[in-house]
Amino acid sequence: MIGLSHYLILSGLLFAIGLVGVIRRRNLLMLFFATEIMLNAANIAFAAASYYYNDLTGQMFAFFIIAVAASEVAVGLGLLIVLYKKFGTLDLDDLASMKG
Amino acid sequence: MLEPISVSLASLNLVTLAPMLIAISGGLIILIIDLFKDGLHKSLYVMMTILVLFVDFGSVMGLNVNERGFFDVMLIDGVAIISQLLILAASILFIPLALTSKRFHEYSYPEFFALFLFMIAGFQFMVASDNLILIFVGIETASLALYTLIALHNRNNSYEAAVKYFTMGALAAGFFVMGSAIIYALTGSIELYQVADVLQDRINEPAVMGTILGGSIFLLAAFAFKLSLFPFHTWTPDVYEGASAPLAGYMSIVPKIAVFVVAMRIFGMYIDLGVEWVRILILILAVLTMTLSNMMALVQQDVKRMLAYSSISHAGFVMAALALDTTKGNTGIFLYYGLFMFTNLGAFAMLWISRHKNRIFHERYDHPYEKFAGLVKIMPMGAVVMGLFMLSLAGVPPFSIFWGKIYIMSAAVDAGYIWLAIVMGLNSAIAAFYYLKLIVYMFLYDPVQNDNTVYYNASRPLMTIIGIAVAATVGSVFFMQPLISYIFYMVSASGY
Amino acid sequence: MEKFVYIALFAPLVSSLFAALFGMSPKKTFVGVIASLLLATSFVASAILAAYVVQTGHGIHVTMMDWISAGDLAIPFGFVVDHVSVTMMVVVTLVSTVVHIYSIGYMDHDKSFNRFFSYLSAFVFSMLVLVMSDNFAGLFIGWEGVGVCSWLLIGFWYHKADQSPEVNPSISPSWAANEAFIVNRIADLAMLVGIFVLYWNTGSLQYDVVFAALPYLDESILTLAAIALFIGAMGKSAQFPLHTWLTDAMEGPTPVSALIHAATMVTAGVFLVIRANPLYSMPEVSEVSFFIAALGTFVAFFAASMALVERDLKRIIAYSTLSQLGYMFAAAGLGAYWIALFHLAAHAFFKALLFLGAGNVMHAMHDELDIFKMGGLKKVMRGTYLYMGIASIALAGIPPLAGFFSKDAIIETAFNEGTLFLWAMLVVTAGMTAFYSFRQVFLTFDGDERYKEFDIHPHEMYKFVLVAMSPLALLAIIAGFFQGAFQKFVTSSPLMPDYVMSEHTHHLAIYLGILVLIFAVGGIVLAWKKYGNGLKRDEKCENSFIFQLLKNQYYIPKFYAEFISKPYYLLSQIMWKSVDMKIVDATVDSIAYLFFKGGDQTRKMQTGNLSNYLNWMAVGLVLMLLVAAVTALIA
Amino acid sequence: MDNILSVLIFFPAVAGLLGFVVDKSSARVYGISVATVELLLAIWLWMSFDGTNAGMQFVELIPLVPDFGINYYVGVDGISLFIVIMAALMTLLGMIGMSIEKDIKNMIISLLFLEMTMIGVFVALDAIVFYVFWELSLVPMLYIIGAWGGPRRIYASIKFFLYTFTGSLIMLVGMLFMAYLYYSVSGVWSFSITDWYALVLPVNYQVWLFMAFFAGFAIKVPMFPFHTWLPYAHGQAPTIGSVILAAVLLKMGTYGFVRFSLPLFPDASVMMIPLITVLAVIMIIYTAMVAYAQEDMKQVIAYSSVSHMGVIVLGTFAMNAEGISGSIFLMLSHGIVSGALFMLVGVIYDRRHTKMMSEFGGLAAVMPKYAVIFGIMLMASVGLPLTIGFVGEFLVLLGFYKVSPIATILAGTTIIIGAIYMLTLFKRTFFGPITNEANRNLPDLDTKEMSALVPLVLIVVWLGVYPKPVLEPIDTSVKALLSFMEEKAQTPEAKETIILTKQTKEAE
Amino acid sequence: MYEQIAFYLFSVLTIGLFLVTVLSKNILYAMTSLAAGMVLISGFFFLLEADFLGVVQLIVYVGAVMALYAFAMMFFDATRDIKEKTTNDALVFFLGGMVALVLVLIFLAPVFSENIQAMYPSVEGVGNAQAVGMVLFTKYLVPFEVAALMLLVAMIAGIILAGKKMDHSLTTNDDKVISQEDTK
Repeated sequence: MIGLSHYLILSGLLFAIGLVGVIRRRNLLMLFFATEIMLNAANIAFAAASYYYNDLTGQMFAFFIIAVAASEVAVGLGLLIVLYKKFGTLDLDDLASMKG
Repeated sequence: MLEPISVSLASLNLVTLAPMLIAISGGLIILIIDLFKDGLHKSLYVMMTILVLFVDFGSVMGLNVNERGFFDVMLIDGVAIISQLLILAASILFIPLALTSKRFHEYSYPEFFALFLFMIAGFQFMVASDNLILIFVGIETASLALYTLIALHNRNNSYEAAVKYFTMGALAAGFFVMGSAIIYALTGSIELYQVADVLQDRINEPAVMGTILGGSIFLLAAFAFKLSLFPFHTWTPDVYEGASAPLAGYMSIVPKIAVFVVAMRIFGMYIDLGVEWVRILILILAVLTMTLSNMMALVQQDVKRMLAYSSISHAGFVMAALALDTTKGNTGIFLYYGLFMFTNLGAFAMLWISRHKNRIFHERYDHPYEKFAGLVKIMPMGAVVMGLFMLSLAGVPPFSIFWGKIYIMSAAVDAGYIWLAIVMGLNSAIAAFYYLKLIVYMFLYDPVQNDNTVYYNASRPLMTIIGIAVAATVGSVFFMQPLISYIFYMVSASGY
Repeated sequence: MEKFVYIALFAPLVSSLFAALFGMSPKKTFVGVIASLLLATSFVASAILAAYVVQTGHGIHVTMMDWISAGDLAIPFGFVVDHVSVTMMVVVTLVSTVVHIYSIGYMDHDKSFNRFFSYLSAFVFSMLVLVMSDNFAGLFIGWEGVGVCSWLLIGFWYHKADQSPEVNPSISPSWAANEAFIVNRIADLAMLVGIFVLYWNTGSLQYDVVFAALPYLDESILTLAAIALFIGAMGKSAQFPLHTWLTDAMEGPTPVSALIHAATMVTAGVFLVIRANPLYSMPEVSEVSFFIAALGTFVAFFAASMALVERDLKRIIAYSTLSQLGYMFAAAGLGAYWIALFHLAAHAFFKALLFLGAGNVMHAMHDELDIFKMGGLKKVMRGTYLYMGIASIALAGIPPLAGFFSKDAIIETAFNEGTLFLWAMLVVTAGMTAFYSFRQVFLTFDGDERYKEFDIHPHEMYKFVLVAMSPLALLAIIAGFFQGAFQKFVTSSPLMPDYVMSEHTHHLAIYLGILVLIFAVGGIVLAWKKYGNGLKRDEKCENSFIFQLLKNQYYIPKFYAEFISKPYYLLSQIMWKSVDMKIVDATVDSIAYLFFKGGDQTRKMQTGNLSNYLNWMAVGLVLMLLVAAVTALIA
Repeated sequence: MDNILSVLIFFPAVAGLLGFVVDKSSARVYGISVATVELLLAIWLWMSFDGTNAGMQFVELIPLVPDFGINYYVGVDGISLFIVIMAALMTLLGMIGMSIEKDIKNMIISLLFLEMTMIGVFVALDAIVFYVFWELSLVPMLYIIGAWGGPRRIYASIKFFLYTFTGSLIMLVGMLFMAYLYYSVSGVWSFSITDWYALVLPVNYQVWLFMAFFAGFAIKVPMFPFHTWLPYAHGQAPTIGSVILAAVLLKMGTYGFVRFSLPLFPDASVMMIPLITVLAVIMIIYTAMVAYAQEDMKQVIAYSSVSHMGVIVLGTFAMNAEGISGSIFLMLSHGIVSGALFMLVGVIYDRRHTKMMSEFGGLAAVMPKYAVIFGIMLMASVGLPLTIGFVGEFLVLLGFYKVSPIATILAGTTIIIGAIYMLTLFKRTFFGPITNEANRNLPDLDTKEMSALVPLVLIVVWLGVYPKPVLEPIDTSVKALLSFMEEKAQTPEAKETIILTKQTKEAE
Repeated sequence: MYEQIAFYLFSVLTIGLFLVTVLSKNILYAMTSLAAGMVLISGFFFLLEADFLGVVQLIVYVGAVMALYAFAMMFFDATRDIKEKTTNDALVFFLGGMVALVLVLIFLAPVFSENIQAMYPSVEGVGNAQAVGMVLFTKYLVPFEVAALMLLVAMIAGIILAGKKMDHSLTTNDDKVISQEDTK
């Protein structure tokens, strides 16, 4: 029988994959993909817990996470466009004028 | 089939929503005005924003303590009220800094002011709820607006700052939702009072201890990012440097107040439950933050960056108070930020006044120390005022932050954490060095010869704001009593 | 009578302040005259007081005002004029008056004439405070006061440059002044300790209270107090090993040497022992008293030995002073306080006379002091020759001059106490004394006129100066006859124990006296043989070890310089440059540097690269999660 | 006028603020007038002070933050009265003798603010008010050293600030803990020292609190090994800065011992005597040696200051009226004398722009008045009887002899080694032939300098001959302090060490 | 049984696809696999009887977000292989591995508890969409509206950030230049 833990472990693994993406990626666009993975990992955990507790709150949370993800994409892409216009690149290694 | 639900309007307690609604509608009105007429002067929007915030402030003042509204999603306790008041007060004080004599990009957008108000609404939602969903949505609303405001300064540094902030913020959001998911998986609830109840039962199951801690740590990481605690603080100096000075000053206060409220709600719960490791971790983070950021601030060449590190350090200081989880400690948080607000406002406003369009004194920095060399000879009052702010930041009595410092240190002592109080004291001493460095530059060095005046960007509204900041910084002792008693009352009424 | 106490005490102060008014102006003779008159007034008042004490047999005790009162301590400015102090007062004021008058002549050409009188009168005031005070703290005021005046006066010719010790053993007046002050301070510390001991055990510093409480004190306390006070006395009276300053003090103007470093100040130590005789007479401290006597005897011999080879006129007299102080301590240590006091007084007269005479010589010789360069001066300086002759005879202890009576009594005491070794030493010393004093007289006044080689044209001192010296000469001659009267007078004081020779000694007294006399005359004869007909230098003798040892003052100054002064300076340098700067201060700075360096290192994490920042966040999360996992596993 | 203390505190501050308006050319006269009025007020305070009353007088209490127990609470007793007067006096005389021309207005304003803080520290009866003034005093001093100092002035001023700031922050923790203890016993927050006095603490708490306060005070005094900021500060500071620093600011530390450490922690104070003794004796001997090694006149006096402060600290812990009264009196005398000595060094520095002893020699012939005053101050410094320096030193050593004879003898060497470095200084500077032609035609003291120095000479002699008017009120308060400590002490050692005077015992 | 098969199948697929997203050098592959992974996640939602959520996931993620990314990709001309300096792989996999390990450890615990009473239980016989609607528009109306505000913010942000006005910075240009431009 698939229990809550199965889903949670899956969620954890996906989260770890997302984290790997975030720390590994240098291209900002692809980095954003990785953050989406992390949010989705949490969504699975919410949906699973919601299912096993027979409680709708988890689905609510997942719903709002999706909304947030969408908004973030909008703002994030807006920022990337500005950035791309000025710098002509999305590589974050080129984005280190402020340090120290 | 579902039964139709009848909800009485009274039970919704809509008044709890009033403050946020005011802010939102203010933002909408600005958008609408812009729709009808282009090219209105920024002063109009500044004043409108102030008015909206003023009304908002009034409506918050009118709230009753310890009420819930809207299916218990809204929680108006004392902490929520105080934090909203502080947020609004800070906002009212910061927004006039838009009225510079020189033009800067962001203020040419009416949307700037709308976003500003939406951001405030986001913060207000955040603090006025113990529902993790609303907290999350509030945080994100505010953050998204804030990222945009930073980027609107429209120069290379500000994009870089916005992108850095945004990306790290996205990661932190990931941490937050993961932490919430764990909490939900453990308790079947995302409302903190419920969570606390359930955890109270489950805390004795040794098997889930790791899970409980794990959840708290994801949340801690998320909040540590927002509060800029080590090692999640790395965005702070860069973002402050990239953002305009008023916004940097604003960021060092308002988001932190909001996040502190949430952190207080969440970690206060954990500590109350007896999860001692949360307290220990917070203390470790706080001490590391104070010390390391102080050390980094020592070696900065730019005043704004130095102030960025200093605000990290102050956040660490306050975070330590949070770990105490006593009424006095929590009172200290608000008191500290209430006082820090004025001084930091003043300091950043002084930087803003001295901001040039292009960097004259240093190829990278807007505000290198050299810029302020011999200020006392160029503009004595300016130097004295800036000196006052620096002394206050350093915790020299009787200026405002000193009172916050002793209150928090006293709270630490009361809670039995004398070592913590000593660490705080020693850190203040380290910090004094870099504040002094600026004073030394201003008072003891000779001016670097330069044709441009330092006060390039000064205007009467800015001067007024600085005047207010000076008055509050110097005269703090006279309003300490009402401030402490009010905050203490509010915090203890909320049960923290 | 109280007003005479105040007149006696404050006339010198007034004189000093008056002279100080003109301290920075050019010479004004009237300053000296008025100062001398005021001193004379003081002398007259002292004499009246002395007469009063003689008549009534009891002293006068006045309390002027409170000085220090804190806690239980209450120190007044109180003055007591009793048998002992009135004796001292008379001696001091008399010699002072003479010296003041003398100085008018002696300092004639000095541009700091006025300043000199100011210092000199200030000294007399301090000395009077010292002797008149009714408590130890008041004594200490005077004690330090005379110290300062001595510092000022030794260093009076401050403008002279330092010389190497080979050229001038005293280096320079300012150096000698500092040496005197500092050495005295060493002793003063001990004296303070003595005062503290007495205060904490008797609850007061008043003489009468302290002395009354003595019988109730422990032996250890008494011993400690006695030793501490005596060390204090050793400094002021230049007893071994604190004696070096006295000969160096001869850098000061000669009247100063006469007044301070012969007649009065240096005898303060003896006065202290006499004053504190109830303490030193306690049977519990007999060892200390004996030590005092032994040390005194030793110093008497030791100083006399150095005088044998000295060439500097004033230094010879200084050694003789040292030697005579040894005699006084010997007497005081053996319990013969009145004899000590008597010798003190007698010595004051003839030694002052001797010094003033030396001053005349110096004046005549244009500040030349090497007796090897003098000779035959009696032709040009008859008066001075006479005076110095009288003084030397008195010093040598030839009857019927004062020195014989007083010194003989001391030697007799040593015999009487059964301390035959001391007695023998003192007798031998008496012979040495006679030798060196006449060596000096002969070399100066007799023989060939060596000064001519140096193109010096000596001349006699002013008449009035010579006249002014006459009282001293007179007293040097006749003082001895008053020995009995003096004994009767002084010992009538309740605080002054009598000392009488035992029957046995009394019988032998005449033989003992003759023995001493033989030694004295022997010394004189020897001196005449060697030096009576001019200077004959004996290379072999002068190069012998003993001669060199004596000439170099037993190498003691050298020892002090090499093993105390220099190491102290070097140690100070090390303390400053190595310890203070390199350790203490560097530690503080390195802590600050550590933070600074730490900041430099820590800021490296702030690379500016977003990817690193995200890594840091991940690292932070992982670390915290690990903490959670570990704690959960433990739980 | 019951609120004279507030007037005393805030008059200079208000004057300082108004001083911004005064024109630069007249700033000096303005400053001197204000300081004169302040001194007159201080003397008035003395005149209306009741010397027989051991308690606090002219008490004012205005609640500031009642919830947190912070009050504006000031008062004066025999212990603080004269330090207040001295602070006012030294400020005035310092201003009169000041030779600074550059930015004179800023200097005057800084001095006036400094005066406020100095007086505030000594009359504060609330720990927080005390702390406020204590810390605030650093700021004008930082500016004075940093703006008018020598070549390394910035290093020196920052070192001064940070060092003392660090120590006092630890003291602040101690104060907060003390307040907490008071709260946990009484249920009320209070930072009033007089309230705290009533608190009898367990001995181990006392020890920790003592150490916390010690950190603040010891650095300020400054005690070995925390003293190294002082030579830099003095060495680099302008004359006026050194004068105020030596005369008044250092006294804050020793005053703190008397006001806080002794009455609050009698048992711990007694327990700590060995430690304090060792440090103080090291301070006395070691810094005196270091002073002897100096080449710079000002450094000699700076190190001598440390050495003398060692004697003061020692007296404070004598635990008998003689020692403590002496110690307080010595604070005054050291203030006057070292202030005067720094002024004197300043005089020569103004003329020659060097302070190296090797540059001088034979000055006595060129500048006789200067030499006389220097000589008097030198003698006062080495503790000559009938000068102000003796009374305190004598009483301190006398008092401490009861505690430890050996330590007293070691400490007593101050009269020897003090004489060594001071006389060496004097000899090298004033005696001997004039070797440096630059010195041959130096002008003697002018009217300005004379009018600053002569009053000090008069005080040195007056209080040396007749210290009673000052010593008596001090002694009265000290006796009360001691009997209070004795009553409060718990350990038998403390009861034994604290010695009451016979009068006090009889009164009981 | 079918549930188990579906779970494991979907799990392996999602993990695999997301790994491609994270590790692939080609942005197109990455995006495609991300989209596919999102679809599979909606599969989980359907498995978990969260039908409405599944649908939203499909519409919002696969429909809207992915479309946005696709446009962005075109805008940035990023279809070619991306050259990235990769972070030290050991660090990356250590951190990822540790997080995964700890999370697995955390979730291996008996997280589920029978004692917990659902606050908003799904009612028998009521469709998921209806039940969600019921809760969303009562209890979660405020967050819902705030989400709306958030979207508004995002929209404004997107518009002004991508807008033309950002091309000329008032911040760096001299005021005189700006006013000249204004008068034009």
